[in-house]
Amino acid sequence: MERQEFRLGGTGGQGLILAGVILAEAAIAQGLNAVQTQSYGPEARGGASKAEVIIADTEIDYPKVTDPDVILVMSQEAANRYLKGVKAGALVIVDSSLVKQVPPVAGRVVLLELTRLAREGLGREVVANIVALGALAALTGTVSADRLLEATLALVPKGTEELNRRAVHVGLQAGSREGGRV
Amino acid sequence: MERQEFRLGGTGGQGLILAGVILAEAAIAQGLNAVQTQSYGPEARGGASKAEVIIADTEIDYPKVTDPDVILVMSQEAANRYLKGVKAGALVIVDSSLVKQVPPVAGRVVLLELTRLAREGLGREVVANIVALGALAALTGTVSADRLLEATLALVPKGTEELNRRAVHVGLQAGSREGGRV
Amino acid sequence: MTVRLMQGNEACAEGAIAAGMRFFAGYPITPSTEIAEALAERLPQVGGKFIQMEDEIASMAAIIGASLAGVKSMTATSGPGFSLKQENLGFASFCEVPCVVVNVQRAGPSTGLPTSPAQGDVMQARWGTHGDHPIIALCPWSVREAFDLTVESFNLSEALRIPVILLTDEVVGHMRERVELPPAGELTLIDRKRPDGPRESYVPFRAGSDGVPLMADFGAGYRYHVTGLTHDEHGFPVSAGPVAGALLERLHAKLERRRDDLDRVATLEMEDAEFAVFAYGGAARSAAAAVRLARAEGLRAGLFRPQVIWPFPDRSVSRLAGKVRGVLTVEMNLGQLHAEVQRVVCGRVPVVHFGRVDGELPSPRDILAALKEVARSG
Amino acid sequence: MTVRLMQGNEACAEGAIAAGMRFFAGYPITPSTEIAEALAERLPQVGGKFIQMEDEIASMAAIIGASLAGVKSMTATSGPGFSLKQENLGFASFCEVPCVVVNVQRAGPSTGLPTSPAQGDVMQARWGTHGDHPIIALCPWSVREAFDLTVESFNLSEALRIPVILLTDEVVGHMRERVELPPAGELTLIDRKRPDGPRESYVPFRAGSDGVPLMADFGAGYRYHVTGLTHDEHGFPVSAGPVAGALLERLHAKLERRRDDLDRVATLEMEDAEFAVFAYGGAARSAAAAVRLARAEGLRAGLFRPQVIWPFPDRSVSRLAGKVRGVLTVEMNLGQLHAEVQRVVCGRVPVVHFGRVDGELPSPRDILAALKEVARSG
Amino acid sequence: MAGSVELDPGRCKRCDICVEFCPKGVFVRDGAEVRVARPDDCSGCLICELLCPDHALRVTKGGEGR
Amino acid sequence: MAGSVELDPGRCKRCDICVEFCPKGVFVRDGAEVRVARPDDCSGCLICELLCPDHALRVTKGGEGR
Amino acid sequence: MGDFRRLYRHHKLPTIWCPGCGHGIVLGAVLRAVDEAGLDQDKTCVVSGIGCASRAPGYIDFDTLHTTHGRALAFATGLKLAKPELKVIVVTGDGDCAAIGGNHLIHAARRNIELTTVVFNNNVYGMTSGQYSPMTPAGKLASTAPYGNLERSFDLCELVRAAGGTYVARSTAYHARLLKDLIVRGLTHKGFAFIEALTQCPTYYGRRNRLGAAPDMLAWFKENSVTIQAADKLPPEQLAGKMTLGELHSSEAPEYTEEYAKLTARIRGDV
Amino acid sequence: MGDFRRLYRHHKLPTIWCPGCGHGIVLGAVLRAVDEAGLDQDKTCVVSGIGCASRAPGYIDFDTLHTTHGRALAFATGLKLAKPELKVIVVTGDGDCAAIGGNHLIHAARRNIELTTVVFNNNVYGMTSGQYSPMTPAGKLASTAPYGNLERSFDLCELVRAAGGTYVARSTAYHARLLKDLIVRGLTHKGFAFIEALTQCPTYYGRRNRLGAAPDMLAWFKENSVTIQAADKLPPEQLAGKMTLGELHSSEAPEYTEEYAKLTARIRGDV
Ligand SMILES: Cc1ncc(C[n+]2csc(CCOP(=O)(O)OP(=O)(O)O)c2C)c(N)n1
Ligand SMILES: Cc1ncc(C[n+]2csc(CCOP(=O)(O)OP(=O)(O)O)c2C)c(N)n1
Ligand code: SF4
Ligand code: SF4
Ligand code: SF4
Ligand code: SF4
Ligand code: SF4
Ligand code: SF4
Ligand SMILES: [Mg+2]
Ligand SMILES: [Mg+2]
Repeated sequence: MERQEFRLGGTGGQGLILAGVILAEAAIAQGLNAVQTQSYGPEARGGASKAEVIIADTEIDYPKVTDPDVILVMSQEAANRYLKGVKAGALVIVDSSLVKQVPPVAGRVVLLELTRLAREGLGREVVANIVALGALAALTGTVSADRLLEATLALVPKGTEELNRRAVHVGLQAGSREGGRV
Repeated sequence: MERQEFRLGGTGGQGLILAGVILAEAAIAQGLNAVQTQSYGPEARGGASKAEVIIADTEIDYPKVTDPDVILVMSQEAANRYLKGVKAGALVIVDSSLVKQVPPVAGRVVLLELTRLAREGLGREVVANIVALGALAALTGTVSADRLLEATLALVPKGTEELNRRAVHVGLQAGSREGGRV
Repeated sequence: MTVRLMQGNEACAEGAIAAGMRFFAGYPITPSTEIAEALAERLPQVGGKFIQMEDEIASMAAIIGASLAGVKSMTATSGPGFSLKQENLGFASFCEVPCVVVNVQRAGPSTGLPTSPAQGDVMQARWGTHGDHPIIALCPWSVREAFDLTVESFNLSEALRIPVILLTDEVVGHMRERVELPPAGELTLIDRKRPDGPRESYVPFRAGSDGVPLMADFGAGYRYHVTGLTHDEHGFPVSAGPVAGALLERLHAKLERRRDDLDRVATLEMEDAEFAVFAYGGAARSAAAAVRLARAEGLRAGLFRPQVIWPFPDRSVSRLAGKVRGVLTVEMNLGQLHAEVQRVVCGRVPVVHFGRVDGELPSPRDILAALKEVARSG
Repeated sequence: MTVRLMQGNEACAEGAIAAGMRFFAGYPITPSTEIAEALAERLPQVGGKFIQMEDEIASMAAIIGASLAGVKSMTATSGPGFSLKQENLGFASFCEVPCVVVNVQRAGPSTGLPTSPAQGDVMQARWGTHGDHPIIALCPWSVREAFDLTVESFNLSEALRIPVILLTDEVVGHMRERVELPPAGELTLIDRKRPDGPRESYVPFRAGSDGVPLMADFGAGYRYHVTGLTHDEHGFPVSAGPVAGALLERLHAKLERRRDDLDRVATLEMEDAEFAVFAYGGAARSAAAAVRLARAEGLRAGLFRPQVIWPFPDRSVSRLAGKVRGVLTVEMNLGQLHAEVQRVVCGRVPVVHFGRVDGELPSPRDILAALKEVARSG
Repeated sequence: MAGSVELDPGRCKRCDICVEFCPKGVFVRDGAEVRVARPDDCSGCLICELLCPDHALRVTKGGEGR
Repeated sequence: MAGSVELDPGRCKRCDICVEFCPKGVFVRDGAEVRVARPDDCSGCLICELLCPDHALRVTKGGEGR
Repeated sequence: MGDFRRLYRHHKLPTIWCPGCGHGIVLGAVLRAVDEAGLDQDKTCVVSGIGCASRAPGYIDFDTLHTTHGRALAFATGLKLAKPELKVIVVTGDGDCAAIGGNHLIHAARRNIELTTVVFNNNVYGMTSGQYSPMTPAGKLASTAPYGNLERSFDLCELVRAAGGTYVARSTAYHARLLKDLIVRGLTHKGFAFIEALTQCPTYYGRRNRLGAAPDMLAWFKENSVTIQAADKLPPEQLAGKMTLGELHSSEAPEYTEEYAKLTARIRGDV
Repeated sequence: MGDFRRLYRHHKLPTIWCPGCGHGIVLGAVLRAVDEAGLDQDKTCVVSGIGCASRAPGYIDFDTLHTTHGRALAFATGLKLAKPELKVIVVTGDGDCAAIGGNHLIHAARRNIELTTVVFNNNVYGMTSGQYSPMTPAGKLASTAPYGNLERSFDLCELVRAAGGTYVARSTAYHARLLKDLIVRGLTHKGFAFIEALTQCPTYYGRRNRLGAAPDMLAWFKENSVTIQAADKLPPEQLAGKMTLGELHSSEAPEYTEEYAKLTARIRGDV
């Protein structure tokens, strides 16, 4: 497998860093190599939040994403910032319950109401990040549904396993509906 | 005038650093160049105390005494430490009320009961340093009696001028009795 | 051992525990805090002690106190806290108290960019405290190496009775990577040498043939004195003079005689390299990628990556100067080790600096461009 | 003005007052305390403020606060206190707050030999705080120069909005010498440039053509923000990226563009010298005597004495390397500026170090012996 | 003594403090938003303004504003 | 209950504390020295030993020492 | 007394603070107090250290100084002494002023230098994501106290009083009006004035200790405190575990910069 | 209980202290107390900072640690927590513990960690030749207060109590026996024990303020202090300006290293 670059952007509190960690764990469980990094806005508190994951079956030197293959944006600000210059052929997943204006992009754009799905389908907005992961797995096939589920359950807070299991499934379904590979 | 090196050694509290400063001030008032330095024992408190003065009519680069022309010792420890290797021709002034054993030295040794003179002649042991200066001035002629007296009065604590004036005179006399040049 | 995703800071905490560290005192600061947080949880589990002190000065003091009690000790911080630790770090160096100080570098000066990487504390790691003191500093470039070099920091610290600085950066500290940690039994661990003779014959600061004195635990009955004043072999204050000079010289000789062992450089594609990229820590990740890009374009480049940066690997760098046609130094600073490379290379080949101080990791492409520039002129 | 015997520390205090310093905050420490003591007496007489703070960290903080109020400010300390001041010194450098920090060096590391001289904090003066920060450091060698360079420290600090370190040592600080001070009216004094336009057009960290922004006093109605976070021209925090990088680059460019002016070296007998003794501060006194001894023996030696040591006088040293057959560096440390000289000389002529770290001033005879050695091999 | 309250949605961070502490129930939580639902019930007591952490509320005492 | 007191001149720094505070006047200042002048008057009260800053005095309670 | 709203730097809002963070409430009280006390905006400086609380000066329109962690009072001391005609306000966090900055706090109190200090006490290090502070009660959870805090917390007001502070008061974010009143009195006090403002950090302290959302934490302040006036009338059993709010201490003592001015006048023969 | 004299490092005597310096009296009281409390010499460590007072450990025969200025309590905290079976005594000066070290003092008190702290308070920085300290009374002269000290001094005992110290006592060099008794009690106290020992610096504080020689200064202590027991019986006018000596505060609270031990036992399932 070639080096694949993922960028997950949104705001602090949405759990995107956790999502990145789960994605990387799932990849490792699948026998791949993975590096996860993150960055914050000017402040530690609030503001923009970004997680990046690189997955490959070789050594990963440079740990940052330069030319993402997959981009998830979960805020308008993230959409404005990260969709510029996206390469043709990239997959762009947009949480359309939060992003109202999608800038023009070269890649394949998939609009999903992730936050609404979480709030209305699962009763808790906070699992939108996990819904997003499910969709991303379905759409890319980089990690399998099983590994993703295992990694999720291992990393979410105790007592929230059932909620998150459902969130993964909601995401997988949403992704599949959009032509996911799983 | 050639570079002349003075070393004044004793214990903390005897006022030898003040004596060094007065000597240097007197030299400057006389139009000479002077550098005064000092050193302490391992501690800032108590223990040995040493003041050095270099007087010359040229620039003084190296500010420390290497080969003293005049040595004053006011404690047994100072005598033991500073009289080793004194050059022939050096003048060695010993406070014989405090130094009981004078090690063999190459220089010219003058024994004076400086502390006793201060205690008994002036009623205050603390002015032994000034008595010593008077003697030193008389014995070396490097600074004149007038300049020495002026410098002393300018530098001693207010209210002690009279006592110190007498101390200078007691010293000058003691020095002259031993063949001083003044 | 199992393969897992681990953060650099966590690997450092685990490495410390694997090395036998059982006392940690710290004060939170981004981007090092995860080390303290991991150890707050882990240390009580293994019978160790974790304490959050009132500031970094106190943290540094506390680990010295703990180390004197015989316990391997560590603290972790970042720029501003590292500046505050300097006075007591000097005490540890001068009194030969083993301990490990982790500095996860962030962009400075001052409060700077707390969540962004930099390598601006490299010279400070060498010269941050007053007086001529000896020090060792190591720079890991990966999560696995954060673990390994933490263990090695303790080993060097104990063997040489010297504080060791593990100088990581926000990239390595916050990055999560796939790692496979060595089983506990496979690690070589070094403990300080302790006296076992009678109290009367123990001279606490008299060195053996390796230049390192035996170190008694406080409470072990040796009843000796430790002071930050210049001291004699018995540990008591002395004045200026030969004994004072001898102490300083012995402290530096401890490292000097180990100079070869401490000259630790990892390389990549250096066998036939015509141009070397000199880089360490997080920046070396970019440099490695740049080397691969260069090779792909037919440029014979290699990566020269010191793992121990202090003492500076003079010998290896000097040999390097004899082998390549040019050196590109890549750092997230304005050229701190660059000046050292220049000093050692001594004009034999061109040494060019590529620095970045805007809080971002240099990109492989930018490094490649700089490398081509070196190749063109070299 | 009258000729008098004056101590180096006193000359520093008087120099500061002559330069217009009206705020001093300090914490006592040997061998710098006489500066504080003199100013405790003198400042109230001239309408200035003296405060003894609870520690050195607070002292450094207080002078920054006072300087922001528009008052020229200073602190004085020695090794251990200098280590403690580092964090806030970085703040002053990064926020461009003019101030002068005097370090009267004593022998270290740690508590060391509090009453003995050394030059062990030379590299610390450059690199003691975290992050890549710019700094200026001056080294006087005499009582008169302690006065002059204190005045100059304020001038540079105000002109460039940068903290300046006056790096003296116990020899210069405690020595009393005959001095003739210049009449107050004859001194050239520089004050920071202040804005006088309307508040709306004041951009507190936007630099003019000299790279130095105008500085408003707190309380003057400009109502601006000062932060140790990486900031934009308006003084407010920014993220990693070009603005962050630009700030750091401007801060260094301030000095870079003045590099020639800051390259200040005094010489003695250098006109026809074949061998140079590189020395500064107290050690240069011995070096000067050694040069005279050498000349007396027919050896064509000269003294090369930088007065500004940071930024390092690269240009002068480089020219020197082209002129002489060898350089002997004399320092009361293990070779701190020696390494800089090596870097700049770059192998063109031999550079040999003569260091002394036992708390004693090197003797002219020992230096002469070392110089002859250089001459023999050079 | 009635009051009137304005909410600046650009500043509001939807913390629900005003919703919980307004004695008159003037505010409501509406999905992701906090809104002034019953403006006319406002008594001008200022509690919401004092407790809003984000300077998003402005209360005008009866008469003053309108 | 009598006592006996020894003064170690190698440690004594001649501060006069014992001279001033011994209730029995056992010590005297003698030029540059401090001496035990009236050893037999010592009551063994220990005051001098407790107040000597230089560990130069040793009091033995009556009977114990002699 | 104008509109306190003019005192914000509006173009810097919204703050970086989390939704529901009490710091914004305390800052509002500070600005209302500045306005009510009738301070000259151009002659008022606000100094802080490092932490979420210490970001406050960035949002308000004075000469503002965001210094290093724990050192605000030391910077402020220099500023005030150098130019005593300035009104200097210090805003700080519990970590900033009670942990690393504890020494400067007690010494500023001892000197009785006229600095009005408002500590935003949220019982946690917010900025660095939730470690315990010297104000975290024993037993509470924090990221560095995963098994419950083993340390005891300070009674900061008591500490400042014992150190020599001449005006000491406490309120909470819930009691915002009282808080404002206390700050007004602090601002007009001659000497070191210290106001402890209890405030909520829902993100770390609240979440980890399951104290609910911001409104719940505010309600907790309401239920677990009494004013000093009320406390005087209540039986001890009803006071147990409650915080006392109000002006806890007020006394007169020479103010440092005034003493300095007198000294200067004396020496220079102006008097 | 043996002869306390065995606890000196005799080959290191005489001390560097000036003639008449009260530090030697206080040190004598410490050693008598250690002896009387029956401490194991091999398991007792003495930690100090920097200053004349802090030179004390060099003269006594334990594991001794002479650290950096102001930091003794922080070093001691690490030592004690790492090896709680050690008895750790801290000796420090007023500058060392109340000026630069004030923060470590209040935090050690807050944690209630078992360290017996004896401060040799001579109201001055002796080692550096007589600058004022936070314990120099207002108005007194010092080398950095040539016009009289403008600052107020701490009531250190009150400060430590307010910070959480559970044993707080005061005596003077003149009251050497009381001092010894108070240290004995401090040594057996479970928790942070703080003993302020007023002592004379004839060389700087005494000379500059014309307080006479060492015996005069000791006499001053005698005349200007009352024990807390006596104070209870005296009318206020007779108490004015007098220092109160004795055990000023003693209470029980969880000791930090014991709490830590309990935590470890709990987590590791030993209990
Ligand atoms: C010298 C130094 N140490 C540590 C830090 C990291 N740090 C930043 S803010 C903070 C704690 C802030 O706590 P508090 O003052 O209570 O403010 P809050 O964020 O809770 O409002 C710490 C430890 C730092 N910036 N500088
Ligand atoms: C960091 C630091 N600052 C300052 C000093 C200088 N210094 C040494 S001792 C001392 C004061 C000591 O006063 P105190 O603790 O009261 O002890 P005393 O000498 O009066 O017994 C000072 C300021 C130092 N050694 N280290
Ligand atoms: S209190 Fe303020 S920020 Fe919170 S919901 Fe209401 S208006 Fe919005
Ligand atoms: S002013 Fe009072 S009544 Fe009106 S909205 Fe605010 S809280 Fe409700
Ligand atoms: S008290 Fe001790 S030191 Fe002082 S004079 Fe008496 S014996 Fe000597
Ligand atoms: S024991 Fe008492 S009576 Fe005897 S010498 Fe000492 S003080 Fe005097
Ligand atoms: S972390 Fe806590 S203190 Fe900081 S902004 Fe968020 S809620 Fe406020
Ligand atoms: S200076 Fe003062 S405190 Fe220091 S030894 Fe002398 S008398 Fe004692
Ligand atoms: Mg807080
Ligand atoms: Mg003292």
